[in-house]
Amino acid sequence: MTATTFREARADLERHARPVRDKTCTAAEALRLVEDGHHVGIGGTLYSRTPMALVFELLRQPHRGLTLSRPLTCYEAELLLVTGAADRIVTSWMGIGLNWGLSQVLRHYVERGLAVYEEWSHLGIGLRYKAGAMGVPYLPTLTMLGSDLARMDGTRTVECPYTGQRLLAVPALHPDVALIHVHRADVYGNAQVDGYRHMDVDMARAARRVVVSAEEIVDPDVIRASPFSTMLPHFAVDAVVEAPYGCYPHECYGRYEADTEHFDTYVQAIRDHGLDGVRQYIGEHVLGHPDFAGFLGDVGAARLDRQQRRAKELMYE
Amino acid sequence: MTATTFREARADLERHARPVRDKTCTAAEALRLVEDGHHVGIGGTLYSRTPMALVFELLRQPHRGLTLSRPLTCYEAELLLVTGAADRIVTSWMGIGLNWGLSQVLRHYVERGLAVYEEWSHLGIGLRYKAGAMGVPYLPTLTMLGSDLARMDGTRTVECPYTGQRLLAVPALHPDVALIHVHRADVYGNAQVDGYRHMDVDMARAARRVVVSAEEIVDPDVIRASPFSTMLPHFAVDAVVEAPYGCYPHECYGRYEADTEHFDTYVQAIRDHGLDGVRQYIGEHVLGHPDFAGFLGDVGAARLDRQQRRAKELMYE
Amino acid sequence: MRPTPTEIMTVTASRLLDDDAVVFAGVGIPLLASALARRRQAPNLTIVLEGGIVGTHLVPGRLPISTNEMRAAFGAPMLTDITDIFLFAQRGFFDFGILGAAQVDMYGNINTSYIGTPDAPKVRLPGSGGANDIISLCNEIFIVTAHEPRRFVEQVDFITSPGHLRGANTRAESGLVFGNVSTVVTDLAVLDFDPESRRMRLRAVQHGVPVDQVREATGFELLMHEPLDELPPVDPAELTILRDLNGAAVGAA
Amino acid sequence: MRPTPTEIMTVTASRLLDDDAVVFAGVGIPLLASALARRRQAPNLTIVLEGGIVGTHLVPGRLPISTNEMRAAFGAPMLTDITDIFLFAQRGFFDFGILGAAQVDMYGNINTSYIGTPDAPKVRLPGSGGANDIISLCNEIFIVTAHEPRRFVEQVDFITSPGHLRGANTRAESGLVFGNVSTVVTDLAVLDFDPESRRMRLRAVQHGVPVDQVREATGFELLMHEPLDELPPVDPAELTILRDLNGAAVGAA
Repeated sequence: MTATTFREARADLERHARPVRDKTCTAAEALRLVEDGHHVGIGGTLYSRTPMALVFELLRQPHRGLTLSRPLTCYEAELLLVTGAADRIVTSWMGIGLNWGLSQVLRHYVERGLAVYEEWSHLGIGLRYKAGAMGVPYLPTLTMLGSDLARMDGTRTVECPYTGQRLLAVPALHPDVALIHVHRADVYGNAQVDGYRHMDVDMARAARRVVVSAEEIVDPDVIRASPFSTMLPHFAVDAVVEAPYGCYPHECYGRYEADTEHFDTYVQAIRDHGLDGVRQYIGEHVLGHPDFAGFLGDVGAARLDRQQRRAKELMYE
Repeated sequence: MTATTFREARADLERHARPVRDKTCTAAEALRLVEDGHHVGIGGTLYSRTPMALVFELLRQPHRGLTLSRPLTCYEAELLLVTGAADRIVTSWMGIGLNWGLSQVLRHYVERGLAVYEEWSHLGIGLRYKAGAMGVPYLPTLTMLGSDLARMDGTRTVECPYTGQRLLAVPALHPDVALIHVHRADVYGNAQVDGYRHMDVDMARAARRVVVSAEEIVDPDVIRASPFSTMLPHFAVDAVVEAPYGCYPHECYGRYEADTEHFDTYVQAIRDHGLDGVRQYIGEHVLGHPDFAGFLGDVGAARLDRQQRRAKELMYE
Repeated sequence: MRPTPTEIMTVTASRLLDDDAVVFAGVGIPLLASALARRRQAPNLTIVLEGGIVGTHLVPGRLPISTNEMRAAFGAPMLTDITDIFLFAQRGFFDFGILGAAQVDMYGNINTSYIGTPDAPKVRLPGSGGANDIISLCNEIFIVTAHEPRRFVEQVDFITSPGHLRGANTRAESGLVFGNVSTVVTDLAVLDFDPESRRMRLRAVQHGVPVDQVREATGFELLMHEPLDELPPVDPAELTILRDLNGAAVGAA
Repeated sequence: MRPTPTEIMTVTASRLLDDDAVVFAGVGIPLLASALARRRQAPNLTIVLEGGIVGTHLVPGRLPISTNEMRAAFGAPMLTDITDIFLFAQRGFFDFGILGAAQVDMYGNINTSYIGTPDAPKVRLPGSGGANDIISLCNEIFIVTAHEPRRFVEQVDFITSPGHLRGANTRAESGLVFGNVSTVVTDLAVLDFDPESRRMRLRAVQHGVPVDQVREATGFELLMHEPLDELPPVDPAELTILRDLNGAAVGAA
């Protein structure tokens, strides 16, 4: 299940300093934290606040044997399966979204035994991160009990010492590296989001190393003016990458809506060309550019503006 | 330890509706939810965001046998001990504050066996509320292990089924009624705070019934404009009481600082007159007025304005 | 203006939702049914979504496709995070849970993981998402799905989301002491569970649907409730609201 | 400008705090020591307070009396809640914890609950607050307290906050596998613990303090570290900063 125990994760953290120092760097520099065989937690969920600029950078690197975890997994994992970087997905659901049908990439890899999909319930995976974030080796819960998910995942049950209640023990999960996108951060890594937090807080606090990409790098005084919006403190962050539109084509709450037409094109390429459609996508949109800004340049300001406008319309004010 | 088990607390909640309906009422009406023998959770901590308007109303009622719980307990509990309403305090620390020395009221009642102080560590009590809020009968933790607190509280240890790690099992705590003060709420009970949340979220979600007092009752659209500031949803709230300056003489983050001179006077009365000093305080400030507004009228606008000014100076902008 | 099978089951599900209640809705039909209920008998129904949304108001024609996107949050008085919203469910705050099913068996167990076995899957389905949690943690659970023999099987290939497990008291014995999987809503019928055996039984047929058609669409022996009711047809007003809500965003849902 | 005993131990404690570290400070002397360290050798020290404050900047003359009031939050880049801040500690984010003690014994166990027994208390003290959690969960723990025989006892009446429990490996055996209670700072000395027995031993005396004075102020047999150091005196610059920080708010602390 989990490679790093809570004691190892704590020992690692005790040895590791993440001080109040400038941590800004490029995505390529930050991604050096990822090594072959690592468990990489990808923040956000489905097509909301996915750290796409960081994922695209990860695709440029020649990694093997990665495990990916996420609450709900979208096409970013498909890309990492097809390049051969990842061969294990720990999640509760995988597809593009309700309107785009089954993930044919997932089917290809899992049904042939080329990759493993380790399935937990949504809360199950949330409590795995939470146990990790809390610094305990497990948390008790009523969910997943009796299901085949609990059986497949090799979970154990515990009995409450006060009530005798049978509970599922969900084991802590400590990603080696967590990739998180936020609305703003200062150079030290104090990071704020304006919308859903998804499971990012627990994932990052459970992880051994944390890379944050941000729509904007702001002055520390901006952070201090609204300290209750701060999702992660500097001492939970290793690297800060400036990445405007860093979730595109996924959404960033209040900034831009997901570009579902981009998904349509991607899914059509798979329908037409199978895995080669995915390879073409990666070639064109990822490897065809030196960095994420190059991809965004291709997308074009008009389309990004449109997505931004659509987001503004959904703000309740 | 806890009278209500997590199963009873859930069964109670399943039978109990708290719909999107107008829940505004007076403090006296709201406090009808409290019955003799109840466990009353008092929100805030020490002298921060104490629901003082609700506590003062509780003091006007002829209750007996109440248990009070709080993260850190200030003089509100002294008042309820002296009237004879409460005879058990569940907390991690009790006094007025560092500058005012030991609580002589606590000493009087506990050293003579007239009341019980059930002591948990700060995190211990936090996790008791959190277990209750999460709907599980216990949570595992590394704190309190080995201490006499764990022994006195009758806690049990558990072993992690994955790692063998020994952990303390902290039992869920479900207050019968939680009293919570917030900055603003709508009539349905959607409640927002602008500052420290203390342990209020978990306390309220663990409790069977919840009374919210608010500095302001606002239009639901005000709440909807900043939904991430919402601390409690309407379905976790039974009654909403409008109570401007409802924490005075304690502080309400960003609104008014604690009036430490008021504490000085109170403590001096105890030095001079022992428990009679407390009785005089209650007579003058609580029973001498029909409601909390009467008390505030006595305090006077000039003094309230001063506390408000002091709070504004501490806002980092 | 004839209702589609999807519309029939959406309307039927919506009618189960009482006013003043809190419903934890999955995206798609469950969300549509909940939104419809708010415009009909349950104006004060609170819709909760797994993205952390409490009391979403929704914009007709711009319904969300996922429960974690901006659209899902419009007008909500409270937004929190995913894990937190399921912890509300675990505490018992949510009166109803509604969810779909790729495959359901005679004990109301749901499979959204594998067609075939985990070792040799014929089809790897997307997985549980929040379905396992909704069915394990909400107070009363409604399942909404199209009535086809391939969906209604005697035993699911894999229990993603536990209904009554192997019947009788096996659900409670597993530790799932809360939550009653009470009702299955389809385009052909409404079904409940025998109080002793917890086997699925036919409670009512949709308007004009013969019992035999339900039996034929069910891949196991269906118990019969006595008496058996026939549901009223979809009201044109219900259909108008539903299509207005749906707009162009979710297509035929 | 002679330092008071309280100022001597505050300055000594402050010197233990490294730059770039995170310190979980109790209110009073621990907070003052941390604030002083930030103005001297540790400008990038992050001060965490149990109210949920990460990185408080503090206003000289308006230091907080509690760790849960507005003053404690000034200029902090992050504010969260009480339970959450202790969960950060449990995960291992906090390099240092500093706390005071009403009574401490030869294994570094702290009593802030009872003078006398729980059944027949002579004095009911305020209780743990966050002390038990800080000592159980931070990576390295410093205790700061006045050196008096009634405070330094062979065995505390009640273990509110566990040091090395009954010595040797008993702390780890209780389940407290993390956190090293390393140092006790007083107005007379700095003490540490024998690596085997975990009994307290004298490491260094304050400037000009004879060893016998430390022995006499200690209510149990004190082990001696070899060699024994003498600490440098309080620097006037340290004192100036400390008094500026203190202002009128905390009085003599």
